[in-house]
Amino acid sequence: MLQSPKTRRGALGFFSERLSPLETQKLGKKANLLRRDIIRMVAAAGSGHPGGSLSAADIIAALYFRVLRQKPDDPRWPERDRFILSKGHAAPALYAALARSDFFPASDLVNLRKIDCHLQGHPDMHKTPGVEISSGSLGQGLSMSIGMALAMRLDRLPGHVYTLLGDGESQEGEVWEAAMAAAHFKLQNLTAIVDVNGLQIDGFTKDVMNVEPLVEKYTAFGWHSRAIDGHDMEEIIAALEWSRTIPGPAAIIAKTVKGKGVSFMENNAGWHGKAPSAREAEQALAELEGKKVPGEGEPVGR
Amino acid sequence: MLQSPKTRRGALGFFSERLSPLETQKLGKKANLLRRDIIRMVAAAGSGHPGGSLSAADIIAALYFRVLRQKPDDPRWPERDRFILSKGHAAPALYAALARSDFFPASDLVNLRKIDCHLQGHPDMHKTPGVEISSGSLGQGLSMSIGMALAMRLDRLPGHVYTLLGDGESQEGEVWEAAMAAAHFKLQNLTAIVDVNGLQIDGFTKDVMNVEPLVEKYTAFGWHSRAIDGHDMEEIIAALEWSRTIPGPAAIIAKTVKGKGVSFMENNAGWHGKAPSAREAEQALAELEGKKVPGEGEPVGR
Amino acid sequence: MAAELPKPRATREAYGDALLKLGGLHEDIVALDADLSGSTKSGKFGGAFPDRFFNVGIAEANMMNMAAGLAVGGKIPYASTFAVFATGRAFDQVRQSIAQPNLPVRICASHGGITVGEDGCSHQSVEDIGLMRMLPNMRVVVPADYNQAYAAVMESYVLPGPIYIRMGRPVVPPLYENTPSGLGSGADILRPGSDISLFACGIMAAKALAAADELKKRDISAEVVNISVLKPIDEETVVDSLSRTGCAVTAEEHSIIGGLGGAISQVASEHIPVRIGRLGLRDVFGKSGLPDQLLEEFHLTARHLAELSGLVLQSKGC
Amino acid sequence: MAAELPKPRATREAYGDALLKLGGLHEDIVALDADLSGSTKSGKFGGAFPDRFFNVGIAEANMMNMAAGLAVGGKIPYASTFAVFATGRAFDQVRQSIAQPNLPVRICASHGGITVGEDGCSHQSVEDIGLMRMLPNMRVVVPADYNQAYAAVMESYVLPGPIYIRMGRPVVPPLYENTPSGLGSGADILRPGSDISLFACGIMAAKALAAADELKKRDISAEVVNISVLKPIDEETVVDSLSRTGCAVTAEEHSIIGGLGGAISQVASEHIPVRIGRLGLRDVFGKSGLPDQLLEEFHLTARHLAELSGLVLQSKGC
Ligand SMILES: Cc1ncc(C[n+]2csc(CCOP(=O)(O)OP(=O)(O)O)c2C)c(N)n1
Ligand SMILES: Cc1ncc(C[n+]2csc(CCOP(=O)(O)OP(=O)(O)O)c2C)c(N)n1
Ligand SMILES: [Mg+2]
Ligand SMILES: [Mg+2]
Repeated sequence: MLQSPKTRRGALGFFSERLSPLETQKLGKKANLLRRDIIRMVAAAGSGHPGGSLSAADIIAALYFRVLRQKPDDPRWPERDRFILSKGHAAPALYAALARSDFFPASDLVNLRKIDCHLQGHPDMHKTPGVEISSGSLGQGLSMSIGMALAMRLDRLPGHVYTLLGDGESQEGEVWEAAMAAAHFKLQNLTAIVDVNGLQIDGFTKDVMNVEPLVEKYTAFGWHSRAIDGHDMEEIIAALEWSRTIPGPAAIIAKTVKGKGVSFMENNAGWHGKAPSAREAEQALAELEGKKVPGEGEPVGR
Repeated sequence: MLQSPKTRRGALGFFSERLSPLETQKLGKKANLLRRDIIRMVAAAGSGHPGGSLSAADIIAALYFRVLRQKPDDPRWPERDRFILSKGHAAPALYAALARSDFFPASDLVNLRKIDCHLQGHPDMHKTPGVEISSGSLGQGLSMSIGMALAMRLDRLPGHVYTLLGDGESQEGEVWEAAMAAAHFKLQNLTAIVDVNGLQIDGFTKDVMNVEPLVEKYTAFGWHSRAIDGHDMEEIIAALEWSRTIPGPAAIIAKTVKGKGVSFMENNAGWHGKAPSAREAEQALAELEGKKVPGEGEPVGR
Repeated sequence: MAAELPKPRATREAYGDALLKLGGLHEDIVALDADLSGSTKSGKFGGAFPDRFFNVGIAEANMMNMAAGLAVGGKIPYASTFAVFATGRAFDQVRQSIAQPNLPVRICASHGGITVGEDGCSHQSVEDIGLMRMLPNMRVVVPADYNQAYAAVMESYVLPGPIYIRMGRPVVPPLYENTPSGLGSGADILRPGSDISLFACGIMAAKALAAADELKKRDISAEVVNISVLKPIDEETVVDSLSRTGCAVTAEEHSIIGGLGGAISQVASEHIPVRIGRLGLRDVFGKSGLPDQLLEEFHLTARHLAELSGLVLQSKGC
Repeated sequence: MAAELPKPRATREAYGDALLKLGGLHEDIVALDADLSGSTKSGKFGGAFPDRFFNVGIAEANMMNMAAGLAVGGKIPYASTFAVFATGRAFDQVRQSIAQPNLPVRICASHGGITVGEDGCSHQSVEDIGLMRMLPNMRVVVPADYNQAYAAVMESYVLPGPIYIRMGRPVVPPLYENTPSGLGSGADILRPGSDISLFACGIMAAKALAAADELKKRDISAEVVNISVLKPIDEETVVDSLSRTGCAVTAEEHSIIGGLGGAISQVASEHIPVRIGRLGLRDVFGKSGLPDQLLEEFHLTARHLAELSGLVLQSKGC
């Protein structure tokens, strides 16, 4: 799956060489931090979506702590890369990444979903710094990403648009309208990442409404598309870099585990949209702490 | 493309052997009759959609005059096959086929689109005998066909559902929701036929919003799918028979010519939704008459 | 009556229970959901009658058209998802393939209104009643409690044409002691009065009773009418009430545009022009918060209803 | 004024012309269409500015969300298709991604109403105004003739937030001699009067003038108000007119539910309860026929407007 360091260079030449083991480890720690934030946030809120936030944590960590060129003190910097969370219910993962990138204080996180907190149940572009678009109604993010990518192309801006979708979300027809259009418009500055955790609300995606084979679907819709392990940081980074080198839209089909990192949440549809109790949160955090490098503090920002 | 007579037998065993040359010719004449009806109807109405009606004439003739088991005097006969015109603007082709199958008098045809005539601009299931569902808003027919096919399966009815879509229509995301669902529900009694005339309203489909490769798309969505020449009666019949033998939904990607049979309408987006003038209609009819076997009268019904 | 009342339950629970019951009674019932069968409670039917239950995944448009196709095929389809998606995501499908051909599809949506709570504005439906009211042939029903919701669903089986029934997420206090045999005309005078009519639907019906209590303390006699069928609305009962009271306030967990307030305003200005105050979302979207916080924030309380009633009464007859 | 008036033209032509003009003036304008650029006339812009024109094919949902994305990217997007699809097929997209985030997307739809003609009910939009009125932040505009439509489109460039402008298919007689500089408050008193207010929008504005002529013969003084901005509606002008006349009839090429009739009923019953008759589609779908036949069939003529006015006047003050 991994290509040689030379070909893995990003299209714009600013990617570093192949990830060093240290860098890989550092990103893994960031992902772990996001996971712990997610558990704390959702537990404090008493509602929310842990499963799909945890499955996306590695991908989002890779983006926010390695790939995306952004300026947290200038969230609307025109040259920035854009990240679009089409599966808006994974907002906790996004909010944690934004807070840990200094878009806003990490102390806000525990006010998730509370009345008058800017951290809405689903992302609101006008309330939370760093949120590029509002989402929550599934199936709309890729289409909006096309609009953004076209605007950037018209303005000759260098940024790249990365859009994260769910596998259940891929049942929405609008996703395929967008897939068709992105290929038709030859959008070189657009990458779709599908978080294939195999679950949606009502059960396993293959039982509810099978979306596979996704690689073949994207290929038939005119995309370059490849499958990765969505929890392998090297593969994630390599794929994100690869996608920038493609002369058209690129799809990364990331196999993940829903609830990843918390044993009792893993692969369990019941944890799609349910908050852990205080005791469950404690257990989850203990499990995640265990995975932390001993002695590591709680870093804030990059 | 053609298979041996043995394997071409329909799933339920009621298809006749390989088309004889005489039968092929007879069906060709029926298609020609539909084309002449279409021209007369649209010219009389002063508006309507000749291009996509003409491209579908051979497919619809094959269905109505050979494949569909229906009882014109009992349009709601439970055991019947269903034909769903998802691309509802091709209503003239459907109406002509229904009239020529004796669902209603052929003399009604010239009242197409006239106020108080049952022949609405787009098919209305409550107004016109033989029209199975109302359509006109593109992209909805395949989903409705799934519902019908499921109802028939629940009731153990033997009928088969044939649904005709446009290639432009295939840009609607709902078509892909339906494609995904039909495969998931393993609908053996459903066939989709795509009238790939390469044109939509604003121009060539490949320029406006490329839908190809359709065979690969349907395959990636879990269908059995094959391409045919949508004006070759033998290929059409063979494909329609083949589709009934498939243990799941089958897609027939029919390459056609928009406006087929009328030289000045062929391959011309301008004739998507425009009525010919009296003079143009005369020329069109003369061309179509020329293709008629000399001496043939105007047969009514099968 | 309060003492014997059953415990608070959500109207969506009634949907699940009634649908399960109906499924056992009628072979021709089928149900569909779009990956929310746990929330809408259609899953109860799905568990009992898996062959007649179709989960289409996250594809609301396809679901509505499949329901249409099933109806054409002789079935009585019950289709459910969240109200915001049932009405908005699939509006054209409902319009063209259900309402226009007048097919007996029952759209039983859950999570109407802002009491959806923490999920926020994207999931809070405050236009669904208005959207469905605009469709010819569509019957629009908003039950006020579990028992009424149960009755609405049971009754829906025998009614002709398409029906929209709006269910809610949170438990609501009971209003009807027993399960009524049906919704009748859809306009129940819960308490007669002479100074002002309070027309309410859904969770606001109970609050209207509480508001009437408050008003009574100020010697104002409020008539409380639970409008459970918003379309076709029982014009006679509405007009009669208005002719007795001479003014009204409407209350709904919905935009003040196009829903109950819109319906009553239209009836009044056509037949009996009197002053109408409309309580509801004042042309804004919802937000995240606890249901009760949101009801307070958006003024959907008995207190606000009583306040608005006072204002309307002041200008009555002006 | 009739003598100098320009020749009848369709409002959709004005869209094409104004958009072309705007495109030359402003680099940040982009336009989108869904395979109807010839009918909506957005193709004129597309021909002149191909780099800024995006035909998405038959995919209205994708178009609206792409427009949202372009707006987030700093563009001013104009998105067009038929009114029935612009509003109904993509309602959730418009709601969640345009109206809620308050983005400056201009939805300029053609083929509003039944004058679509022979295509029949599936293509005749009689709910679009109601649908768009339900959305917070959305400005809803229905121009009455070519000149007003041109002004509406030109003006839209500088206005904040999302806008829906409804254009029509057939040519309509001119109402405004010159192109106004903008729509102003969106409520133009075309003719003052004292007995009844006729509020009309779109093609019905001209018919309201004709109805006023007819009523004048019967010594009835009708005030004719062209409501071009249905949201936010100019409440002051409406209330002033009603306070002068004491009753009204509304006229629109739209359902009598939720559109202009709904808007005026709500204003009246809130501020100045008077009797309102509503002329429009009486909760039915359209059908195939010639535009003028359909206008007659569905009672959208000056004659019917005058008749209804007479009935409303009879019961005025009852
Ligand atoms: C249009 C729409 N329909 C339904 C929902 C309700 N909903 C929220 S999350 C979800 C399941 C999503 O599954 P998937 O995309 O696989 O997300 P993940 O597993 O990553 O959490 C559903 C149905 C929604 N938000 N939007
Ligand atoms: C949802 C929807 N959007 C737009 C239209 C308008 N429309 C009617 S026909 C047509 C083009 C259809 O092209 P295609 O499907 O290729 O049909 P064909 O070429 O066979 O006529 C369009 C855009 C419609 N009827 N429905
Ligand atoms: Mg998933
Ligand atoms: Mg075509």
